[in-house]
Amino acid sequence: MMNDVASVKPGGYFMYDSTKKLHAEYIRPDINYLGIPLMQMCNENYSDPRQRQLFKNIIYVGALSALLDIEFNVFEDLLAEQFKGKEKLIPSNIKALNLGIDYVKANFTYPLDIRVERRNLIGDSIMIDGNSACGLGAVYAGATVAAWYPITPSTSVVEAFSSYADEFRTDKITGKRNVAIVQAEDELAAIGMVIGANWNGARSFTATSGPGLSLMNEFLGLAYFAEVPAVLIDVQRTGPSTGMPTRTQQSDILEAAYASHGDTKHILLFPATPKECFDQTVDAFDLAEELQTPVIMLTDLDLGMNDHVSPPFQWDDNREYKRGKVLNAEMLEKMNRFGRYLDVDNDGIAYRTYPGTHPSKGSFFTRGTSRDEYAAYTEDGAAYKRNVDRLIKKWNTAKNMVPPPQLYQEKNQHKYGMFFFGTSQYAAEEAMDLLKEKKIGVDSIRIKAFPFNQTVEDFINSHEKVFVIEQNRDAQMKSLLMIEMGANPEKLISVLNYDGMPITADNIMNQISAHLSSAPKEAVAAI
Amino acid sequence: MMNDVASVKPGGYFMYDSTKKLHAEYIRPDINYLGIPLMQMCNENYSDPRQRQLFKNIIYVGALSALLDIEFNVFEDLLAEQFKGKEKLIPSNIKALNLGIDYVKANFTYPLDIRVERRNLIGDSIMIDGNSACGLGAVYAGATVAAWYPITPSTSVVEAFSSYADEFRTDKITGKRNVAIVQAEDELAAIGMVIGANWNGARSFTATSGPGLSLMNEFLGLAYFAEVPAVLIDVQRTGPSTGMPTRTQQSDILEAAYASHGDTKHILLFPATPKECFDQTVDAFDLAEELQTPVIMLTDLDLGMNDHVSPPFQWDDNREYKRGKVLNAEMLEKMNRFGRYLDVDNDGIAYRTYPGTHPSKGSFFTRGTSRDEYAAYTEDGAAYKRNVDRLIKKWNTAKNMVPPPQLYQEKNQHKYGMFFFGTSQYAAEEAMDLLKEKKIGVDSIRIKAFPFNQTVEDFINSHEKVFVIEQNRDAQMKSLLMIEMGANPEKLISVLNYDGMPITADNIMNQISAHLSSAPKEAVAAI
Amino acid sequence: MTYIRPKFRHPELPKNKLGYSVDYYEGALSTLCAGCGHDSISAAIVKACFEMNIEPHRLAKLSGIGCSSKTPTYFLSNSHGFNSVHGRMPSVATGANLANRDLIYFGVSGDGDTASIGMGQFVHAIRRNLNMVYIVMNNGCYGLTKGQDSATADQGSKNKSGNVNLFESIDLASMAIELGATFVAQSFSGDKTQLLPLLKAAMKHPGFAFINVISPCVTFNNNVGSTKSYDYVREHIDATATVDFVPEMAEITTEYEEGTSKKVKMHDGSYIALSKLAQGWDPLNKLSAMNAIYHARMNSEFLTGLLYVNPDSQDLHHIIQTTDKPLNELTKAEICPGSAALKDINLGLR
Amino acid sequence: MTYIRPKFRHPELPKNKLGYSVDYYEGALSTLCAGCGHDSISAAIVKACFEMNIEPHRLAKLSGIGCSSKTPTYFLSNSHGFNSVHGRMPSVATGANLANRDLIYFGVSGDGDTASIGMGQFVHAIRRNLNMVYIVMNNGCYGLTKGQDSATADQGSKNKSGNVNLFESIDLASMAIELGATFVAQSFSGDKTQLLPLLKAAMKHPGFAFINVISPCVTFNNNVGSTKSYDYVREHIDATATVDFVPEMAEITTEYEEGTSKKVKMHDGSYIALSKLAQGWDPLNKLSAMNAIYHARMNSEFLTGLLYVNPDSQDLHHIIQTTDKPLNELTKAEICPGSAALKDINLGLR
Ligand SMILES: Cc1ncc(C[n+]2csc(CCOP(=O)(O)OP(=O)(O)O)c2C)c(N)n1
Ligand SMILES: Cc1ncc(C[n+]2csc(CCOP(=O)(O)OP(=O)(O)O)c2C)c(N)n1
Ligand code: SF4
Ligand code: SF4
Ligand SMILES: [Mg+2]
Ligand SMILES: [Mg+2]
Repeated sequence: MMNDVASVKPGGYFMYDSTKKLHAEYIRPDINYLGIPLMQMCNENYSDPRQRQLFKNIIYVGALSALLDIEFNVFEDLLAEQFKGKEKLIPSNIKALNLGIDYVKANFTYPLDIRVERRNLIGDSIMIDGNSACGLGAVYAGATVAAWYPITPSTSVVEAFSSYADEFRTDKITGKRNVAIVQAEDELAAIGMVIGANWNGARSFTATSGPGLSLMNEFLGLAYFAEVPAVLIDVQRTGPSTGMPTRTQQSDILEAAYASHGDTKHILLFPATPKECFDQTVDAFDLAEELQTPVIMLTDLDLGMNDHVSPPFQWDDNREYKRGKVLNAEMLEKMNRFGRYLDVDNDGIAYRTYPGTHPSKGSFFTRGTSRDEYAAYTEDGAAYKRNVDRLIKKWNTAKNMVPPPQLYQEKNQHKYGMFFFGTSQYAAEEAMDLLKEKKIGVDSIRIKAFPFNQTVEDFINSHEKVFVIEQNRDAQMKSLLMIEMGANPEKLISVLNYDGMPITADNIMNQISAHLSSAPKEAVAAI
Repeated sequence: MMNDVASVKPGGYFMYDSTKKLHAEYIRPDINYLGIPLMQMCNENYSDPRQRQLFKNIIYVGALSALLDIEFNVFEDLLAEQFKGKEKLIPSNIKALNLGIDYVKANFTYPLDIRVERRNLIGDSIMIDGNSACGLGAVYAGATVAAWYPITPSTSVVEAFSSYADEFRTDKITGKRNVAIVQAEDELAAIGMVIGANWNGARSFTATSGPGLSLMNEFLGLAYFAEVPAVLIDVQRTGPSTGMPTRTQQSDILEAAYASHGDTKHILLFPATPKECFDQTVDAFDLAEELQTPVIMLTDLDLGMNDHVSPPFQWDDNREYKRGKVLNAEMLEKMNRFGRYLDVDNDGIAYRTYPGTHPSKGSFFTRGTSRDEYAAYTEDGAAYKRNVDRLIKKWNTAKNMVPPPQLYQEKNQHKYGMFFFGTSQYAAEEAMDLLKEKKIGVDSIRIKAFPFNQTVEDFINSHEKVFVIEQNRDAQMKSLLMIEMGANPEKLISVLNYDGMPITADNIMNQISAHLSSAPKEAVAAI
Repeated sequence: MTYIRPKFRHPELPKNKLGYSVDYYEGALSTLCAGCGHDSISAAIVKACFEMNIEPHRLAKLSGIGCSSKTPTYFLSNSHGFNSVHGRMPSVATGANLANRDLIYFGVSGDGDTASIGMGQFVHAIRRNLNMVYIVMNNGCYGLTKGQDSATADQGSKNKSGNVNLFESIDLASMAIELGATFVAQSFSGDKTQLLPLLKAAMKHPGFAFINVISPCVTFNNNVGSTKSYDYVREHIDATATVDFVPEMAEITTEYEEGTSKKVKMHDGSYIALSKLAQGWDPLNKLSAMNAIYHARMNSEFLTGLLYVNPDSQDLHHIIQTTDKPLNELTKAEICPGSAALKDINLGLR
Repeated sequence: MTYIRPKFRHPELPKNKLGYSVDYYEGALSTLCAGCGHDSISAAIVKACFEMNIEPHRLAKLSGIGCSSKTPTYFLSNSHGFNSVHGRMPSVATGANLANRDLIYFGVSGDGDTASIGMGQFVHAIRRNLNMVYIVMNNGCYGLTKGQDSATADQGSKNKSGNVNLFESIDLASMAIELGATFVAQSFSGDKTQLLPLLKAAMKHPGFAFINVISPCVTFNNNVGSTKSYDYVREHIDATATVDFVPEMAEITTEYEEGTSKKVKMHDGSYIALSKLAQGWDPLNKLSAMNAIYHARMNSEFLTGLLYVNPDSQDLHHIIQTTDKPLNELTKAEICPGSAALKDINLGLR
């Protein structure tokens, strides 16, 4: 509780259960206290211990609503939604709400000077959670096969995909669907199905969270090495292990980037808003097929499960799906000898064929073992090396295909840079304003993908220090910057938050200004 | 074949199948050619196509033996060993050998000036493969539970453990064993069993290779976060995916170091010789129990499966097993309140208890979810943070517990350093001599463990450039140096080999001298 | 959050032979939904351990992930617990058991945890005849992740979102028998009278004792369409056999009439008495058990009781001939061959 | 290394209806040990595809890892192949099948690949009634990793190192039947007469067609102690039923006398004729199949033939109601809702 008290801004309010008297140590002179005897009210009104526990929260919400002047019918709507099919539970909840409201009315001057008001300031913006946006994106991307295994907080991705498919992919008369959705027996099977479907020419994806990603390691290595497209949406939660499944974090970055043993690396996408979830899901399928490799989208619990205000979705009807280098029967017919792993175009990307295309040309063996350019098994070191070197060439090709970063200034002009990605955007943008107020000038970049391109490299190079904002303990994104671009670690100052809550602007601002005031000025200048 | 011809040293010999005439492009004036019509001989002597293929190799070996003057009974012994139980196959093999020998005798001046001779120059050294050494080490370490799933090239680790256990852990009268060895249904189960056994106070380990390591990711994260000891021997082979199962590589480093989602990292050991396999296996159990975390030993196919000359094994009978901070009934009895995750000693390592210790004290719940100091489930961000910060403290404690690196000089004195680990030692030590001949002075360090300690940091800091020798494509060890020590990437020059064959001294020497002659001298000096 | 149950209880609660009252066997206050079948099973476990005079610290409770897998927190707070990862409890239990054969291993799993992600480990724990109790709290759905169908959901039943399950369900009991399990029972969370003796018998069984307990999820699987709902099961339950566990130390005659009951001698000398409510029932005969399950299934009935037991069961330690002393108690002297032996080994490798 | 088979063969080889001779169905020269049972099965597959006039490119061959899983290289070189990872072929096959329901999916696995690491995926492919042929080349050992016992190794049999297998073996066929598989057959690699019609019937079966083929490993499992060795099987084989597959297009009466044979109508209109060599045999009855397997097992006999078939089998696509057109052929117009629909969605989210 000490932390709670400490976190109140001067002049703010601290609401607490006044059943027991507040210890003196919790009293701050600069804040207002609102005591409500929650426990006592529960004990008076309910006999069952479980009910006492449950309704405490509801009474609290009721009290809050009176204090902040929230419209009562908002709660009624919410309750009706929550208890659909169990309507008999609604009245008891309404009663609890009213207990809270009545207490406030009887004991405080209400509402407070801070209010919650219905406004209309967001123009044509929409409110939606990132998972639904991913699901919808997959529909627009033309995904036809989804395989998944339930896990918080990713479950609603495929559930959204499925309900949009009910609407847009189901023949109203026959009930037949232009889509196949399978709840797999586990995540190993889910990613296996995705690989099988993509191998066979269908756009296919899965969604999971950390533990599922860990289980997919072996298969992801196969897809990388055998060069089979796959789309995977990882909605990150607080790790390690089962961690805090209902809290957010950005801590699957290293695991995703280098999933699987051996020299393996994967394309990553980092959406920040529901609109980007939608757009990048579509991009992910294009990239996976063009690059013939897995693409992992890293969203997080905060973005995935919570509603966010977002620009409306857009779709260009002229946009064609980029299916990559796939030979059809006609092309094969004209060819002399098909080499599945020949680097014909000198970009590291070879041509593939779908099973069933041509009676006598284009068949090949897909495998996780080493092979020559014609897909024949080999243990020849030179052939092996040609193959994995080509994969690096493909990786370099990818750098200019993935979504470029967003720069917040036309020209980098300050000594310091701020680097962030994903949902840190919300806090980082706010922090820019706070820093400006403090007269700390920073340039900013938000990356949307891995591998990094030249713009990212230029950004790092043109600043003395770059604050790398991430929501994990181990500075995983900073690791990628060093590994992949050889960025000098001394330049990269980590701004971290990893307690399971989304990072805040204050936090960013404080960490940055603390660093700047503590760093010996001379040392900085000398770099 | 072009590569084969190119790889012959001037003055060397090139032996080939002369059934067809050698193309002109393969002819080098500076080497000797030995043509033997292998195919033709096979066709003349065998009718079955499979036999023709199989015996070609044996004829070749026969020819070689005559040319190099290898004692014939060495082959007889080998054949007898190979075909134990199938003795009827021996004569046909002997016949094939003789075909080769006779051809040489009839057509060449033999033996050549290069010979294979029985010598006795290795003193009390022994010849053994690394896997057997690991298996024996596990016996001496007091491992009592082994769970594994067969995979090349790690299979013989547990097989060796098992046969040593037949000898040393089996009651000669009852046949009962002081050990439990289970062939699991897969690698997920194998590591699960290891975790269960260690949780319950038995020293337990598994051995696997890349694909198995990938499958173990989820469980390794659990062991890290729930703080359960585990020992895992990963005998690396050429990846990614199934890769080249019969070729060597050092490419599971990143996967092992950060196995599992979330902020997870693991202790790694890098043995270079069979003796180190033995010693480090024992160390691994001590470290795992003292640090209550997984310890992954990274050997490789070359070390694991091939016989190597090694110093003899040694055991100090006074060496006690370091079982770490485990409370027994007596200690618990004296305690007030037991807190499984309390950092009592301020080293990040908390006290644990085994199930069954005390009737009313010391029980706790082991879990992959977040918890407080008393092992109770919590979603409190502050408690979560305290816990994962303690894990970092433990990590720092580990730095001074793992085997320190080996320095090849008393004082670092040169501008350049050479950094290597594992089986690169053989080639690297040879390369030191070659470089000395070329008057290129380098200091050298061989690391044996991750995380790195101060000596490693000092080594990097005291050199202008450090050549990091590794047997993988992506410079994975260099990545660890940057991530964990903030080493400046510009300083770290990769010397890589990843074609599946062990790296050679020539290769190292060439890469280093090429770099030094190409690097602009001024730039180097300016650093 | 885990609620701490108020510690002070009625001081005159009856005590068992060890001098513990039943509350000594309880756990933290459950955070499951009110009415969840899983809580009833936890209560039965508490009672069974109390009545069997089990030292809580000599029992280890293990689970995977799911609402069901949370329950070990809600019973036996004096036992060590291990809440592992989803579907992988059997392997952790195997390792634990190998390390110390002297504890009782009590595994709790869910139908998702066992029949989907955990299928492979379940099958192989059976094959090894691991000495443990393995309970599946079977609600035909994924409670924790909000109600998706599991592989044991009956074909044709509806889940919360109103979707009909299209796949044939996996019958864990008949599968276990087919795979050679040595103790297979079924029950219903609401039927404590039956559950209690089954739990006791399972804990005494020297091998893999599997109990598949239908345990309705009140939140996601209590709609009319679901055959795992409370009302449905209550109506369609078909108790073919009641079990009466009789520890040898205090043998009592069964309550059932001669001719309707069958005694099975357990490995440790105790008896299980089965009353044959179904025709042609032989708990020692695999095929008759399978037949009975099939026929019940065809009539949409759920067969409960001890379906099959192999009284000659030999557990994993017997099979691989582990020494009698728990491996985690062996001393260095017992397991380290020492320097002299190593010298010989070195000699052999010259 | 893969040997390329010399391409030119006898020009007068008989041709099938498509104009292909049998060599068109062959693959690369096998690198398996001479005499390996797996090669015989490959040969039978080549013959079956030739005789059934299959367009090789309309068939996809999938496998896991193992000697058995290498065999797809050794047949049908004009088919696409996918050698996936160990034990996970079923999921890859599921995805492939979902993407294009019009190809034939031919899966090859080993007993290690299926009964150990692949158990979960095997069970769930059965449960989904995936339309594929699933062959286990069953040698009771891990051939590729040099002869460790697999989970189908018979209890009491010896492996190469002379160790006796201590665990009960998993009977994949009876397990598959128990789990609701719609086509379950067993055979022996050395018995091409029986294997051929079984393969044909399996390829015609609209659902999961499982064939468990005993296939001796000459290198690691041909010692006297092993019940999977060639000699042992030859002596103990008990062919309860021979199958004669009769495609409807050219119906011929079976060679077997009335009364000893039973015709089963397949979903696509073709028939399987079973001659009842075993007493009381009913291939449509699960329980009788299970009984027969049990009894044979008790007599250490291996029951071969088509053990069980469900003529009403409906595959995964039927269950989840996928559209008839292969999903991988759907065009943007058929699957992308377009910008107008998106505007409506946006409106709904204000
Ligand atoms: C690897 C992994 N995948 C998915 C999950 C998410 N998850 C948690 S519990 C559960 C299913 C629970 O179902 P069941 O075992 O039947 O337990 P119940 O909640 O119904 O009692 C799932 C899918 C997880 N924790 N780990
Ligand atoms: C994840 C993983 N674990 C282990 C292996 C090693 N491995 C390859 S094949 C095989 C078993 C093969 O046995 P089976 O499936 O019976 O095939 P067989 O060789 O007997 O035909 C094993 C364990 C692997 N390739 N991948
Ligand atoms: S969701 Fe269902 S299974 Fe989970 S606690 Fe609630 S009632 Fe029980
Ligand atoms: S090892 Fe056995 S299974 Fe493998 S190819 Fe040889 S005979 Fe066949
Ligand atoms: Mg359930
Ligand atoms: Mg096999």
